[in-house]
Amino acid sequence: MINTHKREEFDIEINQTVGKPFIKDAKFSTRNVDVFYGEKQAIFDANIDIGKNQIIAMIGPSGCGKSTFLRCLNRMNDTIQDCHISGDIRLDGEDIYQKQQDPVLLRARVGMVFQKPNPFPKSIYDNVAYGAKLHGLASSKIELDELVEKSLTRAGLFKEVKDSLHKPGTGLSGGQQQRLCIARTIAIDPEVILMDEPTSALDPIATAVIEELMISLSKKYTIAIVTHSMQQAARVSQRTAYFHLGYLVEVNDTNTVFTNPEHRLTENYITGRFG
Amino acid sequence: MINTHKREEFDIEINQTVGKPFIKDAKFSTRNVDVFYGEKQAIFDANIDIGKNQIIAMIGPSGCGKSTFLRCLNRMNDTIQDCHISGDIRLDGEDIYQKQQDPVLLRARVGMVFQKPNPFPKSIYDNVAYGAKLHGLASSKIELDELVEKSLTRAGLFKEVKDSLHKPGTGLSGGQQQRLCIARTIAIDPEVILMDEPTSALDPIATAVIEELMISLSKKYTIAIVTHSMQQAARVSQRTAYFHLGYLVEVNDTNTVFTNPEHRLTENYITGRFG
Amino acid sequence: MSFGAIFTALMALLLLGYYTGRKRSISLSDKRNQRLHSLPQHYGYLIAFWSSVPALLILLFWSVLESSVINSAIVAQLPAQLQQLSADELELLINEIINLSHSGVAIGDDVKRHAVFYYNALIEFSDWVKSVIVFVLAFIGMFIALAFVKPEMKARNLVERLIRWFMIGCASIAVLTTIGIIFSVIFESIIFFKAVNVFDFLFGTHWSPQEAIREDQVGGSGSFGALPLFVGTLLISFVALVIAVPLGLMSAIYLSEYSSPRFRLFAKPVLEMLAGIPTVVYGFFAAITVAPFIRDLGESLGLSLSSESALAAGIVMGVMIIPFVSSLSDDVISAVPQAMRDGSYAMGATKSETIKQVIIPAALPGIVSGVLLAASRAIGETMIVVMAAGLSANLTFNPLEAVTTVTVQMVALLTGDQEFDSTKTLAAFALGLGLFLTTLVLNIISLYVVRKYREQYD
Amino acid sequence: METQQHISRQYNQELESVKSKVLKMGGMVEDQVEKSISALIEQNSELAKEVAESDYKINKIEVEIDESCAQLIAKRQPAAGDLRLIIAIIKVITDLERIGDEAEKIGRYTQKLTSMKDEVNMYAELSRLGDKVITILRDALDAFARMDVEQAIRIAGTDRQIDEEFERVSRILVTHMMENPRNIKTMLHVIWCARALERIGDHAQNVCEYVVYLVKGQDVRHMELE
Amino acid sequence: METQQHISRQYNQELESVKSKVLKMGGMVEDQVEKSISALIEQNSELAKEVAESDYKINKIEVEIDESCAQLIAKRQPAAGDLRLIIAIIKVITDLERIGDEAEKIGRYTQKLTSMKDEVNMYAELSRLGDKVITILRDALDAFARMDVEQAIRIAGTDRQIDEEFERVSRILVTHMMENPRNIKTMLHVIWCARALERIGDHAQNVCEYVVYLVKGQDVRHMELE
Amino acid sequence: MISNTKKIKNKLAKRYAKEKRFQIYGLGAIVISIAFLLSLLINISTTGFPAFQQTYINIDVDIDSKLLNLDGKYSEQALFSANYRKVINQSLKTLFPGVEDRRQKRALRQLISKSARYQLRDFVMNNPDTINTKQSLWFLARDDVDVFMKGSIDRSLPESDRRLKNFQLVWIDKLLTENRLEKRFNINFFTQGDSREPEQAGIKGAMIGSLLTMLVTVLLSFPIGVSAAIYLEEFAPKNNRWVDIIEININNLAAVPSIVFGLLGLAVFIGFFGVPRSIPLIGGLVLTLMTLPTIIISSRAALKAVPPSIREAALGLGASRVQTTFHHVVPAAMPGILTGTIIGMAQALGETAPLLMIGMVAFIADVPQGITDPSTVLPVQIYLWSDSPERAFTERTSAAIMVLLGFLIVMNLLATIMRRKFEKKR
Ligand SMILES: Nc1ncnc2c1ncn2[C@@H]1O[C@H](COP(=O)(O)OP(=O)(O)OP(=O)(O)O)[C@@H](O)[C@H]1O
Ligand SMILES: Nc1ncnc2c1ncn2[C@@H]1O[C@H](COP(=O)(O)OP(=O)(O)OP(=O)(O)O)[C@@H](O)[C@H]1O
Ligand SMILES: [Mg+2]
Ligand SMILES: [Mg+2]
Ligand SMILES: O=P([O-])([O-])[O-]
Repeated sequence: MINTHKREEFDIEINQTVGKPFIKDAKFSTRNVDVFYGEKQAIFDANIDIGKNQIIAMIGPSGCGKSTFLRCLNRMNDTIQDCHISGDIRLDGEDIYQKQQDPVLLRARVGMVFQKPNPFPKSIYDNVAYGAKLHGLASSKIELDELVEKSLTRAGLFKEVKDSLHKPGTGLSGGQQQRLCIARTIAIDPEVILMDEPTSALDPIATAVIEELMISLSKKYTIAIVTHSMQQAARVSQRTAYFHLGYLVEVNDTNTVFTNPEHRLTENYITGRFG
Repeated sequence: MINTHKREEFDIEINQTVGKPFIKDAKFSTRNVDVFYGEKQAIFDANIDIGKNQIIAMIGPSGCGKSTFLRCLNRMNDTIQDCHISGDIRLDGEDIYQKQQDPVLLRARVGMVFQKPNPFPKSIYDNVAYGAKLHGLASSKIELDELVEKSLTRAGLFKEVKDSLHKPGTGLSGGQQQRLCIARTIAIDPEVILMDEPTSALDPIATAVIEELMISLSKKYTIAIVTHSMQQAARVSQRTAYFHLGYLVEVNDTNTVFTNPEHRLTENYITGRFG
Repeated sequence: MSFGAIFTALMALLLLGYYTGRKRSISLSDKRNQRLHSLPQHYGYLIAFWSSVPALLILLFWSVLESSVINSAIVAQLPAQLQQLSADELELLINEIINLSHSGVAIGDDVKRHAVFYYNALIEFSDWVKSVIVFVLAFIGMFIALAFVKPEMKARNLVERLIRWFMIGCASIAVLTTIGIIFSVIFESIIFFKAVNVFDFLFGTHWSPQEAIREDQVGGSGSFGALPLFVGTLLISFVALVIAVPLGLMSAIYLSEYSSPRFRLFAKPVLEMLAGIPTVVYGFFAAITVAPFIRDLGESLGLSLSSESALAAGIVMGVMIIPFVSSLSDDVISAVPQAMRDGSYAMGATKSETIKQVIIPAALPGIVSGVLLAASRAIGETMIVVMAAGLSANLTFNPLEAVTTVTVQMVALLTGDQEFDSTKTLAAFALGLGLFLTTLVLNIISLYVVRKYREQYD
Repeated sequence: METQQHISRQYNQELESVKSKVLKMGGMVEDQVEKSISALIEQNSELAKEVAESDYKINKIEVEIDESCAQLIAKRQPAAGDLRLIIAIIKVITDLERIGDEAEKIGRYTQKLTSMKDEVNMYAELSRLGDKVITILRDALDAFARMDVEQAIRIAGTDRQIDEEFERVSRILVTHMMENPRNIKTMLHVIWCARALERIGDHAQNVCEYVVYLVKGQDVRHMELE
Repeated sequence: METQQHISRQYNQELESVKSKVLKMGGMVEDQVEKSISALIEQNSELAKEVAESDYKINKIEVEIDESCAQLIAKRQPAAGDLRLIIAIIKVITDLERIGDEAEKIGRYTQKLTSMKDEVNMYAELSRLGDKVITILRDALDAFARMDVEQAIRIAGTDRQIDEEFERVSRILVTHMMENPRNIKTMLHVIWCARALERIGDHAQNVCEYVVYLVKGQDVRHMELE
Repeated sequence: MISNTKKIKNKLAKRYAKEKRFQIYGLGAIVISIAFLLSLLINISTTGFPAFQQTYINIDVDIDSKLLNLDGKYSEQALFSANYRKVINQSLKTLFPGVEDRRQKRALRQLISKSARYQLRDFVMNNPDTINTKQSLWFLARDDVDVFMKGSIDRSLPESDRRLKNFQLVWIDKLLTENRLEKRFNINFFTQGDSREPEQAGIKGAMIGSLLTMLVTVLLSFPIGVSAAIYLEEFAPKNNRWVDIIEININNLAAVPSIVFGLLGLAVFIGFFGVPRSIPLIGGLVLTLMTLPTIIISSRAALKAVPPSIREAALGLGASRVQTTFHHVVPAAMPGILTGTIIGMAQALGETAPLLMIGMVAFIADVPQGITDPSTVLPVQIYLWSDSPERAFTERTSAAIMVLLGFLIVMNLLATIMRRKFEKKR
């Protein structure tokens, strides 16, 4: 079935990912990952490594499976009824889909930031402290205060909100909310941060601020972002992965992808030609 | 009050619109238009001409009053409770805010296409025929059929839907829906089409199709579009107006605005600098 | 002509008006070669309106007033000694006359026969005048309106103005209702409070409208201390809430967060059925099954329970209001955006942590308003307590004892064959006022609470 | 790369129009160079004048193309192949303009030469150089039009022949100068022309290099092409 | 124009880094030109060799800057001033690279000249030309660095002086050649050097024109600057 | 310092245990609620089912014209007022000869329903040629016999605690052995009005009363409620004093106890306008006022749920406010409006308290013919019967409840179907 699919739809074969999908010193590595929603296959045989302290961007036309793939990485797909995953996804060499793996623990290690900023309807402080309280990371109020301040500072938000820590987080502007969500995520000190179109609900100014933040966070964290804006991918990421109808077509250095992609489908997408 | 406002916020004075706000042979011309929402002034002294069979793009940061201004042109602001407009807006030299002007008739002459495609929950046919029925434009079923076909064809949608004219319009894809909305608007043969961010809910491919359509429609209609995408403004329009905090800062040929704007605020916005 | 016939004729006129209006507008537009301002049917609607509605209103007005005018006319021509009769007797007499007239049988004494004759004449005359006025008005309306039809006439705007006034009228009925409620309870209550001191009523601990305790009590035949009733009401409502809130809330949580879609598909309508069951059914169930069951249960535990304990009524009422809590909570919980859940799961929270710490706080305003709604239901609920709670006004906080409630007493006082203005009847209105005010206050509190929470997190 | 159309027809058209303008410019430049060489060899002062006075057209079209490229970048956010095309165009037209300048120079020197009336039968010697230069220029433009990397690489290699030819011509000219010191000034003009021809060859080589960059995405300037 | 910062600090940095690379390239080119001139005038074959062999660095930095510009366009969708800056940079560095080439040429000819050992005391004559060229180049780069249109226009005007000086030098050289036909070959090398210096002046003028385009958005190439 | 991961791991088991408990509480709540509902339904239906059957007694009747006091005149008038009681008593006597004791005689007569004579009358009037013949006829049994036949009277109880005495049991046994006792489908239950005699009591009167009341309610409340909702949602100016007052009123009325509406009806319609008590017109008016807030609020919610983009689209095409509303907004909101209306109607159908206030609680045996005839309604009938001590009334109460619930279920199904249909059309 897959073969005919390839023939008919692409003219070009997508036998395997072109470019440099594999690297040394990978944080995440996925091998032969297939994802199904019920009968429907959303991801076909994805093989890719995600490097430590790097930003990798995932781009591709709508519905090509970027979000699906991203959500495999912290098992957020578990919450979807009929979503099945096969293949091998390893975080630091450890299979995250094995029986003993606890998704709660995994998600504490692999944080996620969503498309629309979704602060909890609590105070700014409580938003950031939420994860720490949940996991019992801070043993005292002072420790917690410190953690909150540190996280907010690292998310570049502390200055703006330090006088209103106990005001509701929902009262912030969109960009501030998104930074609050990032602060909340880094408060539990994850190793990886996944971001699914984190700026598509934001205006250009807020977007620029978040992009800066991503770049500075990438010194400490491994970041994978899904974005619809090719320019954003070009701006923030070191590596870029191009998805097409569920296939991982090309993974390459961002500079290469944007000036000289290897695969014709990538080129077509990047230059705005008919897919 | 206005003066202090200018001093404090801009460093630069916005005394009057720079560039070429006025042209000969204008379809619309506005003079000294102020718009208030209750106490709050949203548009300050806007003076601009909109040329016949041209596309004019309105750009500017969020909340600068683009939509407000656009909606003044077909009195859609009438539906907002506490919105007051002063100044002079003329369509073909006729004051559209004078007492005798019926907003319903005005809106038949000045059509509008919205940000989110909003087809009626009716069949495709009925969507397009609605306006004609409303204004009694077709005297027979045959005439109506012709009108529907002509409008759909002109909106570049007929081929795609000719076999499903009686299926619901809401079943179409986003881009098709937006073209349906355009078809619906041109079915009543307006003189001007206003578009408020008509592609911001669409994916890039659908966007490109709509942009093509706008350009081809501009041969027959006068089009004013509000867009957040500077590139879109650059692509489709002949003239561009830049709004800033309610002021109409610059109106100029699009090529000029995007390569060599006159006002520093325009330049800052176009190049992504701090406003 | 009878009412029905006139009405039918008017409806026919309405249709006629529509078609002529439509036609005339089209032909005028053709003749003058002028575009119509509005669509032809708008002209049709307009003519249809003027040719029937004013006439219809007159007809209704006439019909409502007709009987009282005629009755007083009949009374006026009765012999003087008959006019001296009491109002009730007069009414009986008039009814008899009307019945005689309808039956068409000429029996009875001279006076009555005369009256019947007079009555028939009046009716005939009234019918005749009514028909003439109505039809003249209808035709005048139609022709004047037709004369106004011109292509440039803003028919649509006029029609729309009419529609708008009709809708304003409909919306205003709510205000009339409230005014009606207030007026219907306030006057009677004022009379009642003239007889019974307000403080005695509010804080008196003894309620027995049947017998007089003090000889010198003015106008009354019993004592009207309503405190036990209000306490009883609150006691039963409290029991009900104790049952309904945890069950309803937990059900809502389970249904919206945990259950499989199939279970939900089955369980949700079943729970909602609880709200659809008429209260009289609950009352019956409480009286026939639950109360004896609880009494037996109590006896087997060595407690002596009345078979009309507050507990039985409260439990059944609690079950009844479960859906108010669960349905509203379910709605607000489902309305909490998925993004919120995703946010929490992505932080490594378990489901129950997410629910307890994120979803419930987010949904709290809605839940609170659901609970308050349920509470006001409980307080105003009548049939369950009428059937399952007793009539004995005990001032107690013990749910195992029999208590009575405001609504029970209202029913008891008003369903007998008392005279309309006896103190007992009036007491019911005073209780109604108290009930109305209590729920009003509860309502205001709920609005306030909801608004306060909303302001904080939205 | 050209088989697939842009989703935006407008974009396609704009790109095509720029490309065709570049080809038109190439044609004009080629024409100028041919004319200047025949004017030089045939000592046709009319033609020389025409060449010298037509250069403004090439300048104009260069500015025009630059403008269009700027517009394209501003409007369309070109990436990958499209971006390389635009950058290559911006670069190529500088070279083409310079070629035009060189042709103009030849025209001017030819005008001077015809007015000098010195009998310096050197022009025949130049004709071989001229032929070679025209060939390489034509081939380079051809490679650009067809985006033909193979040909571009091949052509770029032939520039060395031109340099050698120039060396040969200039040696001959030096000998002539030594022999007829009175004609030195005239000869110098001839040498300037030869020099200009050699420069045209260099610029043609640059065009070829941009073709490689355009298609392969590799910048091969200042490297040995192989 | 430079007072306001981009919202994206990264973008700012990238633009700044390209600009500073261009300035660095300018510095390198200036250095090369200076060195080549002193090598020529002082007949310093060491220095000449150094110049001839350092050109590759300039070539390398040109390719680098081109690459960065392509990246910037792909990533940032520059518009208005930023776009003009990038286009100007793409254009300017071609000129700078050519200047480097000319310097290299001077270096090579100087090497040859020193090996010829012909006594042609012409170098002093060249020093005035050299000074002028260095001044105009330095000023042009300065105008570019400071985006100073006034200065750019003024400098572009001084190119005519260089052309005159070149005319003067070449007349002198022709006279010399006529006087010493044996030295013609050497003289020709000197003349090539002078010619190279003159071209450097032309390129410097181009740089000035781009500064005007950059700041004013007007393309003033091939027009009389005023 | 321990690493984050380890810290988190240590706490996990406890957190999962909490999770499990929470889930169990939730499921428990549902199970309890459903169990209550089931016990209610089962209880009602087990008590109510027997009411759909009725015991009949077979007697050989000697239709003797003399006993009938006919004097040979067989006119209708005469047949109507003939003495059928005597005939039946005589026939009973022949069936059980030897019952002499007056007390026992009375007990014997009480085996059979008081209505037997009317049954016989109807039979004779329809078949006048049967006079002076012997006919074997089936008559309604008394409720006690009926109850006994359905097994609800325990023979083993001491006689004093029983409704049926020993000798009555003997007779019944005799009748049984002679096959003179039979249970049949209780058609009377659906074709008769209320009665003091349980075996005769039916719900037709209450059903028609309910129907008429609902008719009045729906005809008034639907147009008024929907118009009001449309006005408030689509047309009402914001920041208008009058509109604010209307809104506050509606919200408040929604929570006013239903019994208060009864007071309103009592004071205004009956007290002030002097309309007669107990008629469906008043019931309908009161229920209209009571359901209006429900309909208005749910209709407003449905209207509010119509995306504003639809309105903008229509306005942008040059439709007026009214056209926009009636062409697009109302059709789109129709499913919600209809469901709201039906729910309101269901509420009204089950409503009792306010109707008690306006006198619909009176005993009315006749089936109402129009909206101005005195009548009762189903829930009130249920209330009335539930107050009656006879075991047979308890049975009938449950049966009436089953009928009422049946109507409610049908209405809810209707709501669901309508909503589906509308949604498909969209
Ligand atoms: N819960 C789901 N059930 C069934 N199919 C799904 C589900 N979620 C996604 N899909 C399908 O899987 C495919 C990939 O979806 P996914 O959301 O990953 O795409 P995406 O690349 O993120 O698109 P977008 O850019 O629009 O977010 C799509 O075809 C989509 O229709
Ligand atoms: N209905 C309203 N009532 C009060 N203020 C309003 C209303 N609509 C808009 N405004 C205010 O008027 C100003 C201009 O709004 P407008 O919607 O015209 O901006 P815009 O340029 O279209 O922004 P965007 O790009 O976000 O659509 C904003 O400050 C906004 O807050
Ligand atoms: Mg996605
Ligand atoms: Mg807007
Ligand atoms: O065009 P050039 O100055 O390099 O000869």
